[in-house]
Amino acid sequence: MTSDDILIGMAGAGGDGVISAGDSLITAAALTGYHAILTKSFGPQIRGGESSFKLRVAKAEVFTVAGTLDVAVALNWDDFFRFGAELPVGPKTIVIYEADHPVGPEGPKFGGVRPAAMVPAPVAKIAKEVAGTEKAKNTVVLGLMAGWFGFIPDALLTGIRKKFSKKSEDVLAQNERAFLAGREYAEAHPLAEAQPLAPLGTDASPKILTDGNEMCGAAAIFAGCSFFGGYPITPSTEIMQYLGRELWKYGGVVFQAEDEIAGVGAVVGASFAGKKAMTATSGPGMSLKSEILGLATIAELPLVCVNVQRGGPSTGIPTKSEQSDVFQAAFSAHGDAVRPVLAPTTVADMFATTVEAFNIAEELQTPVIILSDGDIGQRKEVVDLIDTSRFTLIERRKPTSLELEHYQRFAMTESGVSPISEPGMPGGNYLASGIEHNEAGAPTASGAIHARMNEKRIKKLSPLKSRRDLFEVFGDPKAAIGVVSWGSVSGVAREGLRQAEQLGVSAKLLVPRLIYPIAQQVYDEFFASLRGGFVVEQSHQGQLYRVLRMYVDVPRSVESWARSGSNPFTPVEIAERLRDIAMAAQRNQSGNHEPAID
Amino acid sequence: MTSDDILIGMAGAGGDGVISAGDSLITAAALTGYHAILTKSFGPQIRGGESSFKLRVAKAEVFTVAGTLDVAVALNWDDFFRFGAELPVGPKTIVIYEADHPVGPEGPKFGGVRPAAMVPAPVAKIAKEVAGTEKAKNTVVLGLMAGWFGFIPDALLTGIRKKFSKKSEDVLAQNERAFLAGREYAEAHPLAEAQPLAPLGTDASPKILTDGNEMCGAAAIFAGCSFFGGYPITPSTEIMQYLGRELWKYGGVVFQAEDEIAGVGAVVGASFAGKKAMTATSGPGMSLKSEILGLATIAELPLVCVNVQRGGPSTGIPTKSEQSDVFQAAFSAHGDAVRPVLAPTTVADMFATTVEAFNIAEELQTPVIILSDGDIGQRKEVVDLIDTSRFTLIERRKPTSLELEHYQRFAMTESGVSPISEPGMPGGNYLASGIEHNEAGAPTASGAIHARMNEKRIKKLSPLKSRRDLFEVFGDPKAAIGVVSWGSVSGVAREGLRQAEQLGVSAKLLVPRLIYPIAQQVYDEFFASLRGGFVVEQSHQGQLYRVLRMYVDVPRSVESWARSGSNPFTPVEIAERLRDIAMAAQRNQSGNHEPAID
Amino acid sequence: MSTCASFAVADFKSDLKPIWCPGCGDFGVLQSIYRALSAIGRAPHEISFVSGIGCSSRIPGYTTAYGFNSVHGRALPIAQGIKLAHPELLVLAAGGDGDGFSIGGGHLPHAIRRNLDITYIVMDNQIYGLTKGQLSPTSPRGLHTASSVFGSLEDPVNPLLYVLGYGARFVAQGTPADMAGLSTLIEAAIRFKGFSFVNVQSPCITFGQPDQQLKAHKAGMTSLASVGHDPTNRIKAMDLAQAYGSTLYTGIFYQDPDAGPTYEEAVETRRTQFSGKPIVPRQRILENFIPR
Amino acid sequence: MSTCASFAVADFKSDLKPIWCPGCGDFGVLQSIYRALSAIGRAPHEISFVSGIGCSSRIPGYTTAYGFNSVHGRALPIAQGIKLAHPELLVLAAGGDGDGFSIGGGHLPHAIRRNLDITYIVMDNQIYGLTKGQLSPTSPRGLHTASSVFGSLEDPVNPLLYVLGYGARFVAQGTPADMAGLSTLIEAAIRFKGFSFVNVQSPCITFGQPDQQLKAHKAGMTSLASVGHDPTNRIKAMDLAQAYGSTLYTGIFYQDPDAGPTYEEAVETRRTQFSGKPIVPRQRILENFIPR
Ligand SMILES: Cc1ncc(C[n+]2csc(CCOP(=O)(O)OP(=O)(O)O)c2C)c(N)n1
Ligand SMILES: Cc1ncc(C[n+]2csc(CCOP(=O)(O)OP(=O)(O)O)c2C)c(N)n1
Ligand code: SF4
Ligand code: SF4
Ligand SMILES: [Mg+2]
Ligand SMILES: [Mg+2]
Repeated sequence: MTSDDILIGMAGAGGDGVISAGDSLITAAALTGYHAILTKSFGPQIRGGESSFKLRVAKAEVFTVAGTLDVAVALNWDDFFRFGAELPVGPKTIVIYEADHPVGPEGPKFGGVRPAAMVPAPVAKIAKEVAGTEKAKNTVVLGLMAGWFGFIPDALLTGIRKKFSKKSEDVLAQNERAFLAGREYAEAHPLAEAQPLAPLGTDASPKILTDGNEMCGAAAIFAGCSFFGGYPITPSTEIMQYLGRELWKYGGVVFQAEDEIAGVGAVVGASFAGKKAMTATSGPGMSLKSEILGLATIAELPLVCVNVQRGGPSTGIPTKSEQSDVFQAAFSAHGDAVRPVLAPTTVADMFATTVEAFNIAEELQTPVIILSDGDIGQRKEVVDLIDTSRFTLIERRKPTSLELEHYQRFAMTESGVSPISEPGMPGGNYLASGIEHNEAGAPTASGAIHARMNEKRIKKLSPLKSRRDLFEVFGDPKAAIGVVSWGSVSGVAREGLRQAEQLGVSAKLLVPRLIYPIAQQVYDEFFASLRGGFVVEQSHQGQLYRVLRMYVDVPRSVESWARSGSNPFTPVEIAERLRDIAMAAQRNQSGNHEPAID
Repeated sequence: MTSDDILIGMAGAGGDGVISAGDSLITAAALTGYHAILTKSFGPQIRGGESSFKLRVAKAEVFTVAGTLDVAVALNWDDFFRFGAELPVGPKTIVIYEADHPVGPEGPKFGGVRPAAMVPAPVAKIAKEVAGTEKAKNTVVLGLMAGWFGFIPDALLTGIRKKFSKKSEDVLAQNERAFLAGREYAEAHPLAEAQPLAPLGTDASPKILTDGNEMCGAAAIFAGCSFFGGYPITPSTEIMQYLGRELWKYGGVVFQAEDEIAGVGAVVGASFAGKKAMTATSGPGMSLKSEILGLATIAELPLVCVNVQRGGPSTGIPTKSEQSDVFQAAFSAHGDAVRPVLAPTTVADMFATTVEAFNIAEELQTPVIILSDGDIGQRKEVVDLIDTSRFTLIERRKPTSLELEHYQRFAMTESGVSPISEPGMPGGNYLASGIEHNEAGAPTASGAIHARMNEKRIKKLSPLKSRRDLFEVFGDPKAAIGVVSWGSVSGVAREGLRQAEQLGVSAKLLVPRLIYPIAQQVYDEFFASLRGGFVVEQSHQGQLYRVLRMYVDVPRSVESWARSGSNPFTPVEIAERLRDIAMAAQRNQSGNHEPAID
Repeated sequence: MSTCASFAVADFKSDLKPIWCPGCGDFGVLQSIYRALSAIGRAPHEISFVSGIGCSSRIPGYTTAYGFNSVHGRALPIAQGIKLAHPELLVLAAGGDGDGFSIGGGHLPHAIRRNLDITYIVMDNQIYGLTKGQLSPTSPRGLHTASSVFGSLEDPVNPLLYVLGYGARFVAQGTPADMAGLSTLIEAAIRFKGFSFVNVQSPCITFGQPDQQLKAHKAGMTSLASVGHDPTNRIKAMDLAQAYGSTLYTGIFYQDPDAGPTYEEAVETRRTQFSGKPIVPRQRILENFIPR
Repeated sequence: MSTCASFAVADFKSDLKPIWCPGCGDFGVLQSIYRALSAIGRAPHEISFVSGIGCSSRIPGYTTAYGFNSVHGRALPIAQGIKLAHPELLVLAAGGDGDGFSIGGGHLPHAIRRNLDITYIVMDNQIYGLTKGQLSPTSPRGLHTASSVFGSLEDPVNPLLYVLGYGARFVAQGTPADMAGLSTLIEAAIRFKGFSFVNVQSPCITFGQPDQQLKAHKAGMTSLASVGHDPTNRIKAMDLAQAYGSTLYTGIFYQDPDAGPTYEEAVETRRTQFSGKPIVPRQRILENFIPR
């Protein structure tokens, strides 16, 4: 039997080359045309500590590596178990382990489960024998994967050749030998339990290999961003680093500022000067940027601010994904400052979301926050090449020469959006400021003007609430059971929905890309058919659920299912909860469901 | 006929001594034992621009100067009208104006209304005649007030004597003459329309003259605060300035930092070192403090942070009060960081609220935000002397010597509050940090610990939600019509409720001092009897209303009545809206009321 | 992009009437800026003038330039963003001593080491004017203010010495008591290619010290030229800068004779590095991610 | 409040195992701090050790002092709050070059001019370690890092020169390549009454420049004593500080021979000003508001 979908987890000590093996595997998947997701995890050390990866390779699009492993590879047990729940072994898992670290008759304790098979493999021995060095252990593992799981041997071999082509002939040859030896070992020791990866048809669409942070940077360039100002912070730094390699080539500037305040300050300056501009950070940086984001709101200056969320509060858990900055994204500014908040749903969607963010920022002259998360930002994915011809780019509304005759920067208009000039444009001269101002930009303390200006700044965002294209509904639109989910967790929910459907449960899923302002109607419609469901998200408080309640009459039967970061949801859990709700609803038409988990 | 309650407004040019007249009047009221409120308003200039005051003097407690003037004094029309709606003249207003600035037969246009009387008074002429200088104009006006409105002549005269006692004999004599001449002029030109201030009985309780910012500072000292760190910003600066004069005397330190971040940083340091500590600021400063406030939450360090709200967003309108920082107060931190937010209801209540804030901070080891507003912070009031013996002060829970044996700073306890040590205490040594940590304080990335710690930090605040003493209900607790109001606006609502009752409307008012977390039960109970009502507040979005909805099923018939700052509500408006709702409810039992204003 | 037309002082004057106190030093600074700009000859729309918050920070609004009265302490980050986004603009930044040396003090060394062609004018009145008279970072030790009724406990900062230490290539000081001199300094600062800093002793008549007003300046100011200072000598400049707070030196403390490349020039060089190289057009940028 | 018992290096060592990369310079700094503290002889619970965020900022957790690993750039404000609240404590602050000179750079001049008795140790590795190798404010111009793949376009800051310009009364530099020297410096800094600053060239073995590692330090460092430097000469110290980035001088650049009063002493004086004066007890503070 073959498999369309394999989830592999591997762990080892620093220097075991675990990460490099993961990279090789996903590159091979990409070269061949499979879909894939790779996540990496490290001990607290900056360098030299234990490391692990999880890799999922599949024929169809997949959205998460959460869930029980199909294949677990332990180069040593101590390091493997350091990752605990991150590498879950279940009754269907094939565990391959370094034969140098044997297990007793009982086997290691995987929280009480017995894996499908425990397979010792003399990885170090083979490496030393054929390559003369234990450094080749990871390459031996690649060979084992190729042999046992049909794991794209040709692409792997090509990859190894490319990777070591700049090293000495010797090293290249050693690694080729290690790979082939691993494969031969596997072939010589067939594994009854293994379900090799099914070969792809010929219709595999072209793929790209990337991550959410890179997609953000690439989308910024695509959208015409020419200025990036920022300050390093995990897990957003790669956006600045990507742009630092690429944006220059497109005539832009990347400015590493002295802190996050200066970073977004420079972005506001660049925007005032007429350019599309972006900054990126994570929670602590968002906190520091609050004041200048408020300035951008009242000065009606477009900009995009990316928050790649990590575990909070404060420094929190920088390396773990969380979705706990919704409140902050929507509400950190003082005063009545409303700003759009978008969230990508997948790595690939980060491209579209970023383009959308620029469009909204420029069209509505507002800062736009992108709430990405560490998971989307940093996990590597193989996804279909995105057709960029489907995107329209929006440029800001410059004043006409007629409008420049008696130019009023903050003129009241039907839409609330005023024509915006920029330095260098004769006749467009005006005073931008954080002080409340009249239509001409002159400071004022008038209550009447203040009320009108607040109204203008908020009203201009209303069209967003009708942007149904910023929402996706999956499953049966008439289903009585529904889920709302967003960001990286929405991928888990999509798979959960799929699994629930396989269990015979009819349900639906709403995934918003527009997080704020709340599109009340969209939710009302989604909730209308529901007799049960939940809003599932990775935060302790269930922040999106709470923000929904501010504007939407969320039915009582739709509950919050919230969980702090560093505790991933799995598709199975979601499917099971959907099934439970379905069963409870059957038993009790009134649908008053007591949640199994909360 | 006499009056129990007089509202006076006066305006003039810079140098006319308008502000000084207002100060003299309220001091006289205080010395005599009346209740009084004084607000001041200035043109945009730092100095030398037009200025005005509104003063209300009454026998009973009063809460606002909003509403139509009983007496308007215009030293010149240009400056008077510069204050526009801030000095509203109505059909019952007696307008006294400088005879040097005569009005035509039509009189000036007060938005179409005809005042009860237009009374020219030769103020400048009298001043020059009796004092030899126009500088005495304001003293002449005091005399007029004394003569026409029975305005506490003795106290005023004493006040004048005190005020000028340090100046030359001449100046004192001039001003005495000016006062007496004004009074004589008034007596010689009786004013039929005037209803003089009714004399007080002998039962006037002892009074203090103060403002909200001073009450905050005084309460901090009372509560045992020994460290203040801050940075000047309107309208909160006076808290730092008051403490700068007083806290030293009580052994404390006032630290003017280089910015708001350093200000709250030093406060966190002082708190870590075991002291009760406070910072104060307004919107822009709050934005800057977000990051360190989040640190205080995760490090579980007590501190009090006062936000004297002003018009936002950004620099906004610094001199005008607003209530638009609720979202920020509750939600500016990244991550799942919940912190208590309190709001004072009156100037006097700022004392109690600040003491409460220290108690909550110390007991629950959390930052507490006080959402004051420009109105409460800066208006002067004569209020009853507060009996401080009714306050209990809470000190933080230090570890016992037993607990110090295996000290765990973040030990899991029933309440979620752990014993807290401080430098200098042997055996209590620990690592405070913004990183997620285990019970001992060691950094961790564990999802299990993170979830437990989030739970602990949020659970420990739960008792607040049962603190009914942080809520006041006025009016008939069974009424079918109700209002929720907070901060300075709650005073307007109290008077509105009183007026509505006079109109025969039965209604009730809920005033929360605990703004966040939301005490769901308290609201549920309040809403239970309602068939109509509103949440009235001074922000464009109606922020408290929205935050309520997050946790409470606010009945549909309870609407948000929100208005941007610099546009005060008046008691009359509130009373009328209550009456309208009552009438609509009578007409239509279902109570689907269309609001008159929104 | 520079224009040929010439511009009079009036061309730089906006319709907003200054709301400074009568007698505030900032009036003279504003006049000097008008004069310097008219001498420079760039059109108002080619000028961008950024400030923070404070009495002094109101200044851009009184000019016809593209003004930005931003938030407290952030004039320099914003000005740098503008200059990098649009290098042909003439970019001015201005603000108070609190704005520049207290809340914004962390941005100054970095602006200087980057060396963008921006002129930064601080109206140093040793007080917080807008918030009505609190201690500023340049207030002398012991000063009694609204926030230090018993006297300040700290030494003041020395802005001249600091910026010289930061490696600033153009450092000058002036006073509106000598408006001709001040406008010449500002003009020189603007003409200097690179970051230029002008500290203006601009008295606050309302909250400032009585002995620091224009009259006292007129009596006490000493031109650096008159003491024979060579403005290419940084160490000597630092030595003279020590007198900050006692002697009011006016003129150019330091001017780098061979100002290096500015940051925006380095940026331009960086960009040209790629011109001619085969670069995937931005519409096809995703092709860069196809594994090969 | 100082204790009589004596404390060994081991008494300052906590249970947390450092997670620095093997070979990181910070190990040596930690050792030197242990040694200096044991020489000082204050009990761990009388010491408060504050840092920001960074690899280096993890250091308080490895000691038994009351530690505070705060947020990026804010060690000094927090340290000042601690010291003012509790002046008898021995207060140390520490962190990286990014923490201290970039995001936290605005706090340094003010901490110095206030002159609290705090010792501030910067582990200067010319790189952002924790975030994996971006440009730091002390990175040399042209440096290629993860965030400057084509080379940095900015001059670095010169921390030694800056703090001398800020008027710091104790300024030293050391390297863990000379651990004996470094612990002596840290001890002297702690003993100095007033704000003391120790810049430690603490190599990042993972992301730092290969020619800035301990071995190179050992070979190239020059003790200030060996060049006959008189640490009471601030101007000479500034001159030598110019060599930052080229010559690695170790030792004391400047130590004020007659350190003035510290801020906390001034605070104490201020307080005693009121002792004996009739002050309404705090329980009756509201009586101050009764008009008379
Ligand atoms: C973040 C923030 N903090 C504080 C303030 C209040 N504030 C406005 S101007 C100012 C200082 C003014 O002093 P300075 O910069 O010297 O300018 P000046 O008014 O003296 O010209 C302060 C503290 C603010 N607007 N924003
Ligand atoms: C507000 C904020 N911005 C950014 C970061 C991310 N960050 C953590 S440490 C660091 C810099 C580390 O460099 P340095 O201070 O030199 O310390 P090192 O790691 O080199 O010892 C950065 C940018 C953060 N934690 N908080
Ligand atoms: S307060 Fe001072 S600085 Fe402000 S306008 Fe008046 S004189 Fe000028
Ligand atoms: S990354 Fe550099 S600074 Fe950080 S622990 Fe490793 S060697 Fe030290
Ligand atoms: Mg100033
Ligand atoms: Mg560093």
